[in-house]
Amino acid sequence: MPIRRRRLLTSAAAGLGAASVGPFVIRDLRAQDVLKIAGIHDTSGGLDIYGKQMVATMDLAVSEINAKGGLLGKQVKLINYDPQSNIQFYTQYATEAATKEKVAVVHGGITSASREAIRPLLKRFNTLYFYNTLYEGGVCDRNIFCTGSTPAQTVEKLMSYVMKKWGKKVYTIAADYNYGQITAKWIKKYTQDNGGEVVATDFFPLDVTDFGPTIKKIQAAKPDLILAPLVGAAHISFYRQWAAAGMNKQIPLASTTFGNEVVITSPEEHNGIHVVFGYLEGINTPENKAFVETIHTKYNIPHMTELAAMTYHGVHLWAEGVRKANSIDRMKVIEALESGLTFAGPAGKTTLDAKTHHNILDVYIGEAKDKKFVVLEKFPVQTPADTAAVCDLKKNPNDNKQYVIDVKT
Amino acid sequence: MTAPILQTRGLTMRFGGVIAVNGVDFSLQEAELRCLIGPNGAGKSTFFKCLTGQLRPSHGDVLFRGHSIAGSQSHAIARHGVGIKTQVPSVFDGLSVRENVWLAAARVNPGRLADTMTDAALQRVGIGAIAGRMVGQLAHGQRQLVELAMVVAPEPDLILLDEPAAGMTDDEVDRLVDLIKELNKRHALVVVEHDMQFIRRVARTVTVFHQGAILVEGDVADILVDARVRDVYLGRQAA
Amino acid sequence: MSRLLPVLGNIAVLVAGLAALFGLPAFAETYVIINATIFASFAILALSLALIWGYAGILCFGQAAFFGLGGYTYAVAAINFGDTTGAAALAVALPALFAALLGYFMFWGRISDVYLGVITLTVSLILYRFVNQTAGEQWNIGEAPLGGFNGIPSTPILNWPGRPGEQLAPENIFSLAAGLLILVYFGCKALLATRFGRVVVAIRENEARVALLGYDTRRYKLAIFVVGGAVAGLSGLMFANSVFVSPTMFSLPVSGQIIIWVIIGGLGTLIGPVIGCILMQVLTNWLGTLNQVPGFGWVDPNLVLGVILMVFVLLVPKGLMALAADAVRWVVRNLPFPRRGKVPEGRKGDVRSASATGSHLESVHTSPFRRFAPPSPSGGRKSSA
Amino acid sequence: MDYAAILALQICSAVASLVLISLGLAVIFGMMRVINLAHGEFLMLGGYAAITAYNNGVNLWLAMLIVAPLTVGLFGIVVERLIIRHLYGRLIDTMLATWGLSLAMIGFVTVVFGNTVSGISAPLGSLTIGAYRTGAYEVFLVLVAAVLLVAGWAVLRFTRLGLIARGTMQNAAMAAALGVSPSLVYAVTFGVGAALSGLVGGLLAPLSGVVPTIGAAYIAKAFITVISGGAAILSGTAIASGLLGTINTAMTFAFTPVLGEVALLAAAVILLRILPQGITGRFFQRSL
Repeated sequence: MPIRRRRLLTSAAAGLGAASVGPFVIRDLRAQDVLKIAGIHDTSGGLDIYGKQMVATMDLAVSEINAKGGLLGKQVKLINYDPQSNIQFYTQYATEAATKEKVAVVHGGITSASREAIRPLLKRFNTLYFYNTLYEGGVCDRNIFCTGSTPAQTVEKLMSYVMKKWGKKVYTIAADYNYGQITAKWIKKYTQDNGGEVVATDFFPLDVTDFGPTIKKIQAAKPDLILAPLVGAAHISFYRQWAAAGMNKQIPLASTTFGNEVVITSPEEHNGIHVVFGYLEGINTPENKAFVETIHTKYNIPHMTELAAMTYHGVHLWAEGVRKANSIDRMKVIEALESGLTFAGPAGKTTLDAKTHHNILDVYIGEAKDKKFVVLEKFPVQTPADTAAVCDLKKNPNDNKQYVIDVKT
Repeated sequence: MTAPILQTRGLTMRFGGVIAVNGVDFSLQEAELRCLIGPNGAGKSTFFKCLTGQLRPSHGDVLFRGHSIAGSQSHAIARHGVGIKTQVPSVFDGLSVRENVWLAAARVNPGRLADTMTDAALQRVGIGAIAGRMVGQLAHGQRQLVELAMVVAPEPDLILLDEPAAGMTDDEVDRLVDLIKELNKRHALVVVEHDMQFIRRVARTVTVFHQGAILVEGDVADILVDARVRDVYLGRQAA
Repeated sequence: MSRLLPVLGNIAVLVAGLAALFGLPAFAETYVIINATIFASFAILALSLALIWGYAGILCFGQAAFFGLGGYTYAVAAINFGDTTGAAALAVALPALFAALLGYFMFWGRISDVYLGVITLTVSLILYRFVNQTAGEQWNIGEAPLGGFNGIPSTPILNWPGRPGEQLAPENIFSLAAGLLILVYFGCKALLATRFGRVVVAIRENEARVALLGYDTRRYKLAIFVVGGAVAGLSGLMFANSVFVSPTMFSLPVSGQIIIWVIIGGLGTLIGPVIGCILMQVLTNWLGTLNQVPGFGWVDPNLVLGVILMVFVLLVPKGLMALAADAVRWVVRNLPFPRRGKVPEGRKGDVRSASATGSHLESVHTSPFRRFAPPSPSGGRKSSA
Repeated sequence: MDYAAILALQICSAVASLVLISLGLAVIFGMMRVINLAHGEFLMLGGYAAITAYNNGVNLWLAMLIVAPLTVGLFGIVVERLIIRHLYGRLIDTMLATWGLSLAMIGFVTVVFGNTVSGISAPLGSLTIGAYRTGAYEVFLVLVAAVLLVAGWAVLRFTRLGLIARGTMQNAAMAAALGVSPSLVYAVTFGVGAALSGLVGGLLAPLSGVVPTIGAAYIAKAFITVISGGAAILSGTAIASGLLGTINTAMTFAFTPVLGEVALLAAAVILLRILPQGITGRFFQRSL
């Protein structure tokens, strides 16, 4: 109790902004005996559909680690922050986690914007950072590990698979932001590599819900297949309107982002859509089945995406690093993680690549079927070739930026 | 005869199908005092609004010292030296009496001079005692006086008063009559009023409005016994 | 006594401001300083709307447009120039210029009330839509990519004037933001005390009368609108230095949140919106950590904010400052010891409206007594005869 | 030729969609001079009501056409009693209060339903026009918009209720003169406006799905359309929707969806500059 009172006094003396945290967070008083880590995921606001499942898998991973006796003889304590889908709070919470709670590692960030908001901060405060979301690739910074898949890992496999199956004329409709723009370029590249042609590419801001005009434009262009890296709740309307026009029976569709949408849309709307991810719930292994069962029942999460699974992998990979380094010292853990550490889990075997700090992972092509994904084909051990083209942290350990990968088409 | 300070030629204001002011030819000499009477809806207030730029006349012209001001913005007309007290007191409720009057004085006079002019206007209208009160909390008659002080403070050449005596106590009306007479020594005035007692006390020449047009114009004594005026105005009011 | 109150109030604000300015960097932890920097930059934003809405009666539903423009101007210019000093100046100048154009467009078209709100809202939406779709390379301005939805994460931090590369430390950024906040606050006070300021307040009270006195109200409204735009731009600049620029700076929730701060703090005051802003920031910040407290996981920030806003509009329409003033007065009136000279009954009302913040020009002009007034197309917080 | 037909259909569809999302707001604004910023959330609530009813075994059409408007209409009456009633004549205050309501509704629905709710597929299948296919449901919505406009006109023109409503639009005291208490008129108006929003929310659910934040996608457009249209409920909304919807679709087809959206917004700004009281503030003043 005395500790807590002193805290209150100092924060009151600090004046401005003191009440922002402090007394309301129930703290473990045996502060010396726990090892704190932080998760920053949006569990309210527009992104909460992803944030909630990431918090669940992170919590599961931490409780598994603790059940086995914790790390370095200490229990791991997880501090969750909810930035409410607002970039500003990412900045505030990352600073708080790093300087006030002095956590050993921060996992979190969903959009690239949120990652780029906290990456420089965490580097400045010497706090290790794991970003567990699939994204456009190109981040090159020794303080961050990116465990999600990037377009070169997924789009290549998907394009050759679907073009073999459906045809050579591709129409791309992509979300209008970095991820969509870059993924559209990769789609164009691999379409051409497979001897096909992208007849048109349309970009949609994330809040567009009316796709009527586009659906008519697509019909005028008569493509063999649609590639749809669409993102977010508003874009789900596309799949509904596409099906309502009866087009889902006419022109097949593949996506690099159609994940949780499978729960929200109906089978008539989504059956047959092909996807590619570093993880699918339909992966048929005992580990995965147990994992899915726990998350569904214990955490009441209806469906998991790659983001949730890679968060789980990310936490375990970090724990492996700490065990190997036998320390939570940032540089020692980074060096341990760079030694080719692996974690085999629900998504298969994942290995951190020392040169790029990205994940070497198994990639799965799946098909949406009755609110689930069926795995059609597995492509093991895919390397992050896109990021590797611009980033070599072995050679340039002080690199610190996100490269825009120049896709040659 | 010298050039008039204010003249309108065929001034017309139409709202949709309603003609509120209909081809009015009106003329006012420098330093003249004119009273405007007429039944409710005769178009007096609309006439004032056309003169001060609050409404843009549909047809016709308004000349101020030979200079056309029809359709000019309110502020531009005010800058020519036209001040108006509107029918419903138009004042700043959230400000003090002094601030109200100061704003009027400060438009024409910079710095300290504005303060002096403000005090002078407050004294002249006789509201120096309530200078610190918020206007929003004053009685109707007092608000009328505040607006009067605002009109007087910048010393305009032409003063338009729309029902200045409404809501005033007898004492206040007495002071108003004196004030109007005093103002008339240097300024031209047009006064709209319903109170015939009041008209008798201040008026020399009276113009009668009826259905948007000038019915008759003449000496106050003649007008008040005019049968037509009685019919449209006094008669109707009696009924 | 009544002349002393505003002076005391100003001194109190100044002391509190200076205490934060010098106390925080010396004693507080980094995260408090970073939070406080964000609060200070938002407080400047709150002042920009407090000025044009609370004093000039111009309800701008798109104040975020100037905020975002300030941030983006700074980021793009700083990336291209290398040195940030010129970029900082531009970040204030460009929003001011934009406000001048928009203000000319609106005020010379005699647009007011809700229509003005719709136009400002729409303009901010256009900017939001535009910036949101600039992810492609064709939208690079010089060296600077606009970045679309993701914004410009590599927004450079201010450097010492003339010494590119020597960035300000977080403590310096905080001192700058807090210093600017104090400066803007007293700048607004001074501005409102001038003839210009008084005319602006008079326009809020009764625009037609101001025009009939011979003032060209459009020019005054335009001028105060430009000042508001410049102040919002300044706030955007400081925000860019404490977070980074992204299209959400232009978004409806940001515009809305400024309005909430002003309403909660008190329309027609300057200190109220600053306090409202800081309180709301602290509250939302706290809500984000609530899910760690067992039993509070269901509290949704939107739910809490929405209820607070409704409660204030319905029950505390004059805002916290007036509420606090009422409370103080109640305590004073019920003090057990006798006072020298009683307030005469007739003057009570006088005291009520004038002393909410200590100055006549700051009087709060919302009337809680108009509850059942008939609907009118203009309505709002302006009084009508 | 097919392309021209499909383009025309698309324009009709865009116009109808603006009419639908604006109508509830327009009724409340036209009659009461109240801007309901929770309008988007009323639509959202309609969507949730329809989907929840459908998932509990209610017939889809019943859920969309009866359950949704009834639920939201009743909710609207409660809101009017608790909040709006105290703020009449204070346009800005009602906007702020209803905006608070909108945030609270988003929060509340998120707490109750979470951010994930399974949608409904659009009924009626698809239509073939030459080489093109389009959702029959889209055409159905165009018809609904037309029916609502015509029905609204008929009610206002020919019924006693319409007489009272027209009276209130011109002058609130008129309702009292007709022997109806204005307070009742307002409660009913708000209820009808809310019910319309609920109906539309239910009808749009199969196309756009529902999430708690879906209202944000509608409110700005509805707000802009209603204000551009001016005070006349039906003609204002119809004309403004026609103009803005056509501009939007034309620009979308010619260029990109973003440009279509920006063109819509820019057109509204220019419109308001030229006609500061909205289209029906200048023209067609006597229309409904």
